[in-house]
Amino acid sequence: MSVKSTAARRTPRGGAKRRGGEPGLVQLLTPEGERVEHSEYSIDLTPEELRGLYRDMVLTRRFDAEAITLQRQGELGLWASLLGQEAAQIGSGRATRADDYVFPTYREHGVAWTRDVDPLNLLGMFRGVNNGGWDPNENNFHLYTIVIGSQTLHATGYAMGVAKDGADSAVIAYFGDGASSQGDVAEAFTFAAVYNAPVVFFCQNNQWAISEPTEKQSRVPIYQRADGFGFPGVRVDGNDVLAVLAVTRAALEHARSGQGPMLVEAFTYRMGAHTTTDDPTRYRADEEREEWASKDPIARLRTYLEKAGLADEAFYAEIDVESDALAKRVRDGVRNMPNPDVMAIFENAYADGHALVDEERAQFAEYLASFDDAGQPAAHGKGH
Amino acid sequence: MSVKSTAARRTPRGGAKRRGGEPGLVQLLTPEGERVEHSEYSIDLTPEELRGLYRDMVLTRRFDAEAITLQRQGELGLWASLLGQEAAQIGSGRATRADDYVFPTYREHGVAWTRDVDPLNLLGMFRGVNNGGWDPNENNFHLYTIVIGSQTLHATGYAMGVAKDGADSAVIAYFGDGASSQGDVAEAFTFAAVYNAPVVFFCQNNQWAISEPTEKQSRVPIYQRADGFGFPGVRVDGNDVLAVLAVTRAALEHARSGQGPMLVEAFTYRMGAHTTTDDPTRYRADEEREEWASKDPIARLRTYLEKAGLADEAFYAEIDVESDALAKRVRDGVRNMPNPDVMAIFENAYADGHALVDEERAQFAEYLASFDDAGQPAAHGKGH
Amino acid sequence: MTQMPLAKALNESLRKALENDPKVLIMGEDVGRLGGVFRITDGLHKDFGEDRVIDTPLAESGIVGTAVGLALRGYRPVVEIQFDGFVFPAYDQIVTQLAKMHARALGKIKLPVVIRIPYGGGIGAVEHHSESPEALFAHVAGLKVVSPSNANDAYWMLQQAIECDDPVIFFEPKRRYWDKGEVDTTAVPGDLHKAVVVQEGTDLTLVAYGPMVKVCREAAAAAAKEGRSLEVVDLRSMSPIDFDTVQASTEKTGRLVVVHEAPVFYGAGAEIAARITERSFYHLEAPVLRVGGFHAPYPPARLEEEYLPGLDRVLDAVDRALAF
Amino acid sequence: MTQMPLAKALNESLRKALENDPKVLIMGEDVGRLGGVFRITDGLHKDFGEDRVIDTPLAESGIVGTAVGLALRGYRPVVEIQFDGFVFPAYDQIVTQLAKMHARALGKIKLPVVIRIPYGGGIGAVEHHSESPEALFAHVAGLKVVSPSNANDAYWMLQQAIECDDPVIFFEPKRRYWDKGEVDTTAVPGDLHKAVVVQEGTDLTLVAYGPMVKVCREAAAAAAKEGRSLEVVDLRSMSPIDFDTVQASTEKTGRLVVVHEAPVFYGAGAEIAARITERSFYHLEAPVLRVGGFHAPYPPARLEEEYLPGLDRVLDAVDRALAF
Ligand SMILES: Cc1ncc(C[n+]2csc(CCOP(=O)(O)OP(=O)(O)O)c2C)c(N)n1
Ligand SMILES: Cc1ncc(C[n+]2csc(CCOP(=O)(O)OP(=O)(O)O)c2C)c(N)n1
Ligand SMILES: [Mg+2]
Ligand SMILES: [Mg+2]
Repeated sequence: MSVKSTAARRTPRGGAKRRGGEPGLVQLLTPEGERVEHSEYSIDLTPEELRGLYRDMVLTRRFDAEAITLQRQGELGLWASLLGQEAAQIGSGRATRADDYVFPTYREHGVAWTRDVDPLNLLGMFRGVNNGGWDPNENNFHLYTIVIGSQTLHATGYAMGVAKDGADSAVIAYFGDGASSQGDVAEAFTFAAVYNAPVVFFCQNNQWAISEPTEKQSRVPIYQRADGFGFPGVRVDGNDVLAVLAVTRAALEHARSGQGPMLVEAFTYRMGAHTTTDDPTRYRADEEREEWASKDPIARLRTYLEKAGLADEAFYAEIDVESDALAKRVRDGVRNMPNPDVMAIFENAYADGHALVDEERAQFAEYLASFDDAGQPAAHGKGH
Repeated sequence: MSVKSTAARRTPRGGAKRRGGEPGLVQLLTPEGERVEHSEYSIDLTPEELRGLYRDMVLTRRFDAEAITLQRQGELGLWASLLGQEAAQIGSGRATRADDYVFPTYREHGVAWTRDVDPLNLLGMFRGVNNGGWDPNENNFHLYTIVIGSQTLHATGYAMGVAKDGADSAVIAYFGDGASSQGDVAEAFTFAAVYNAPVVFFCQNNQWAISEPTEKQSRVPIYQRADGFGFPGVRVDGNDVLAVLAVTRAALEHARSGQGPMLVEAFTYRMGAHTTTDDPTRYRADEEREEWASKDPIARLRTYLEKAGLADEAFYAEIDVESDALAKRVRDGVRNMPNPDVMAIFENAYADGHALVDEERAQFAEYLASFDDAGQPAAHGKGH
Repeated sequence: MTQMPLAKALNESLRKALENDPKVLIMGEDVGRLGGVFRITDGLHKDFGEDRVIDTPLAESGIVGTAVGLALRGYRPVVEIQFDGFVFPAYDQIVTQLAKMHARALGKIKLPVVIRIPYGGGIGAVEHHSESPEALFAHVAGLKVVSPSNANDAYWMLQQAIECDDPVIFFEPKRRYWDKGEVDTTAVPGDLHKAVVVQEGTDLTLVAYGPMVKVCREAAAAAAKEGRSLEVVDLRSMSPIDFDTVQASTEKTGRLVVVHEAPVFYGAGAEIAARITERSFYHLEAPVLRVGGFHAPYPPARLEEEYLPGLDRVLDAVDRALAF
Repeated sequence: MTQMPLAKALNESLRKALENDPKVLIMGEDVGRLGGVFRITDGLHKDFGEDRVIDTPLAESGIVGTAVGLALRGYRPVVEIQFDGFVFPAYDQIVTQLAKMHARALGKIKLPVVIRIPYGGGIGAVEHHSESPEALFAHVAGLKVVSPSNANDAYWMLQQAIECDDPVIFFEPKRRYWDKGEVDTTAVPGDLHKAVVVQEGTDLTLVAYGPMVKVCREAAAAAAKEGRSLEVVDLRSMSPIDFDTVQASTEKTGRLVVVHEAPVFYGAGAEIAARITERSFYHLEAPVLRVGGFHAPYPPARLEEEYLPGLDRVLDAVDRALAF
């Protein structure tokens, strides 16, 4: 693809954003559940679609709560909760098409849900039975990436490949406010712009990188980062599932239609701890959390559904039943998750094999066998 | 320093730039040698100062030409010519104060000149007798950095230290258009903005990164990169020494006065090869070079000096004499540059020593001595 | 003499360094209000302020790169990398800049930067949180690489690393953070790079560092019950390596087993085996054996107990060495 | 059979790969119109277009990171790193992503990415242009590391690396680029990771790879004049290492000297010495000796002739080994 020609193909929207300066949040549903309009982004959903978004968010939150409980019970070693970010994840995930490709961080449980990834798949790495292990190509949902920012380059490369293939699908890369400081993310912006790759950079600004507030990463809103790389950036109310859906749809369409990358900053809040090992009381005030509780993404949509009379009691009751069923399935699934066989240590280090791995595998098997022969158990708790 | 407070201290100039979009080049002297005014940047120099800038540029170019010759003669292993970038380097270098600190790439021979760095110091690494070797603190001019982009972080850290010390000096970091793609440069922007460090990022956009034109690095002008990090960026005619001086002075003053970082993009052109090992005919058209020859920074200033009658023949004649003297000094200096002693291999790997280095040094000395004993010379050309 | 966990000894050591030298700075992700994810910098932000205990943007190359700049300005930055697996974004700045700049300047500038890295497994963590990359730094000239195995060494070696005018990669055995030990804050410490015989023995020498020293001492105790006398050497420094102490012990016992968590392939054990074999060829009753990680990515937590070299694997190597 | 320089053999190999498989891509700085600073990709941009021979932005992490993404999309990127010293900005993507992603996915995805790195000294270059960092990759599980020593291997090993479904770090001996050799484009090549005895001998085994193979053959020739019969093994692969071939040769000659440009400390020689000593303890008449770089930054060009291990230093080690 010629850079010059693509560089020319800059959209009015992009241009508008660039001239526009700080336009404030794109919002279609206020914290009070009022439906409002926006000059550039609109959406028109059927009652069923609206109920679907509500259901997605409730089930995702329930799954997340169950995972926290399982961690407390020792069934999981760690959990990174998405509490508070349901709208940002469901809204953006539901904007993707089956043939789009998603590159998540380690917190995109809601996006995974929209991609029909079995929730149990997500729990393996947190239980410590694997480091991911699902097939990314089954749902076009890449493995969770822990090293901050790395996946934005993978997404960009994948999108470069999509363009080479002449496909009309798009790629979406998730990252956080903290990740915006990583050199890899800036390099991803550069590559995406230069090759006009069909990738949407979706930043969930939950305002915290573990204990560091966003001003330790940037002194201006993160969406503004895009302009200087030559593509549009937009900030959306990340707790407004309708606005997130509308903006992400537009961004993906922007990418699909050959107009190149776009940056979406979903302004949201991490309601819980960074992970189950974190203690937020050490670094942030409760007031902040309470203030954001009033902007809850689920309560907001429910208020709207109720005011607009788009769902009846039966609907909510049914979701409760579904939630309990999901929770039980997750609970049982995790508890019954088998530990990997010890020899799995040597599997999949290489696709085409490696002589040393084979040698070490054989030696270790022999070593383990020596215990059985002698009838003495391996000294557990101390390791082999 | 509190990030919040500093984040607030954003300048109107910065704001103006951010709202302004593409304002075109800041120019005070046209290619035809016409003196023009600019709304935001002005300069008022004495005839002597103007002659000084001319002299700097001519001597720098002569030094550069001499180095190319020395490379052809085999006295240098390599040379990175600054031909065409004299105004960008002399203008910005002359804007610095003695107590400011400079972090160059490998091409800032003109900046070094303005810092009173002995030109011979610059030649050591190109001759292959050392990897730099001068004392950066003697002229507040750091060692040449070859790994693209790295020095922008060193400059930012140094500037953070300046701020901690409460000093009112500033730091300037040089980098190229190609370097603008490196993650390190983006991270330097982030750190400088977050800590409001007194550093000026000076990008010499000479439009080529070896064989790659700038559109392989960015599809928008590089100065625009700054806004999204929260500090002002400005593009200046890099072949206009007056504009470069004015803009860099303003940027350094911006930094010194506690307003934080600023990005200056000097739009110029690499008239020669990337280095003496490069062959530009493989990737760029002669027309381009010729077009830029008409914008030559030295000819431009000379035209102005002559039109304005600010210098007489004696002045030019004197510079010719100076140039020849400089060239001779460089020639003789390089030819007489001694090769380092072989045992220098083991020096300065550590400041506090390292047992293994001591052991290897002793063994190697013994090994070398063994030749003398046997009276046989070391097998040169093959290495030891 | 006071009892404290290794983590607390590091905290006290940093506090002392901040008190002793106004040029000492602490930088890293979450080292401020939070006190670091392992609380090694707990309370320092409160007592020394954000100008000296600096929460940085989330960018390791930026952290080390700006630390280099601060060192050039006369500061002595002590950088925290949150976990072993996250040092790699900074690897370029460490290898091409931090390690080489002193030589590049022919000694005219110094880079007193300490990079603290909690390393190793055994804490049931997710990927990238349990690695032992020390060989990747020890191979690089210009760096010094050390690792304490106990609270007292943690306290003193960190002081010495901070006082050192060379860049020091300081590997902290994270699974030993909570192990208590005597710390003598008044003692005069030995050379930072000197290995120490922590257990006298006559039949075979075990060399280890960081988290594996404890395992080797346990192995020696277990072996003693079977009437085998193992000498245990705490290497403490992986660059430089105190080969003299290892050689002396090996020539005394005639047998050497090197133990580390890091993968054996191209690991520290290879360097020690090669050099000691060259120095003590005729003294060795058996080849130097190595116990360590396999040539595979660090496994998921549920397998690390089997993966990590423990008592049994060390004793198995001892048996094999003694069988020669 | 045609005579060509090693550089040309690489160029022909890349051309063949581009022709054989539409999924093969070439990426890097200046690999397009310029054909790379060493002209290894000369003419490929012209013949295959900018969609397959891609000039990238100046960002190594970005190059490798996007190559990973392209591989996930089904492509087979062949990445060029311009010089050895510039691979480090990409080190994080190589070590934490490229090397581990196949295992992270429990084998469900493959990462067929080749990273070509011109390495080593001897060309009179400035800093960062003469390094030998192979050990820093060989220590990392998930990567394969190879280096050809001659034109025919350059041609075939690069083909095999590109066909391999694992990431391969392909080290090119830059000072041998201009050395001519026979290339048999019709031959059926052996295993990519098999070491080859390139010179039969009986008194001592020299093991080397890449640029040092030539030096070792010269040393063997010189030794022959003194009536000493040296066997020379071209290792070809630093991960995995064909220990069987090295062991067989060592047990035949009883003596082993490993030679490489990279610093000896924590280098490939250490791994080979440790493992062969363990395997062949009773066959060794002398300790395995190592010849290589010193523990110091690569020196300025005017010193590299003295720094680089040459004929004399190899023969000195041979003398020392034979003196045992
Ligand atoms: C390269 C790297 N450095 C450090 C870490 C440790 N770490 C894990 S999550 C995190 C904070 C990430 O913040 P953000 O990007 O905002 O994402 P969030 O956790 O808020 O979703 C850090 C520092 C890491 N995983 N990778
Ligand atoms: C990290 C790194 N990658 C690659 C190189 C090789 N290299 C040297 S100069 C150069 C181009 C630099 O272009 P630019 O930043 O525009 O500076 P200029 O040479 O034009 O002054 C490249 C790719 C390097 N020195 N460092
Ligand atoms: Mg966050
Ligand atoms: Mg340039």
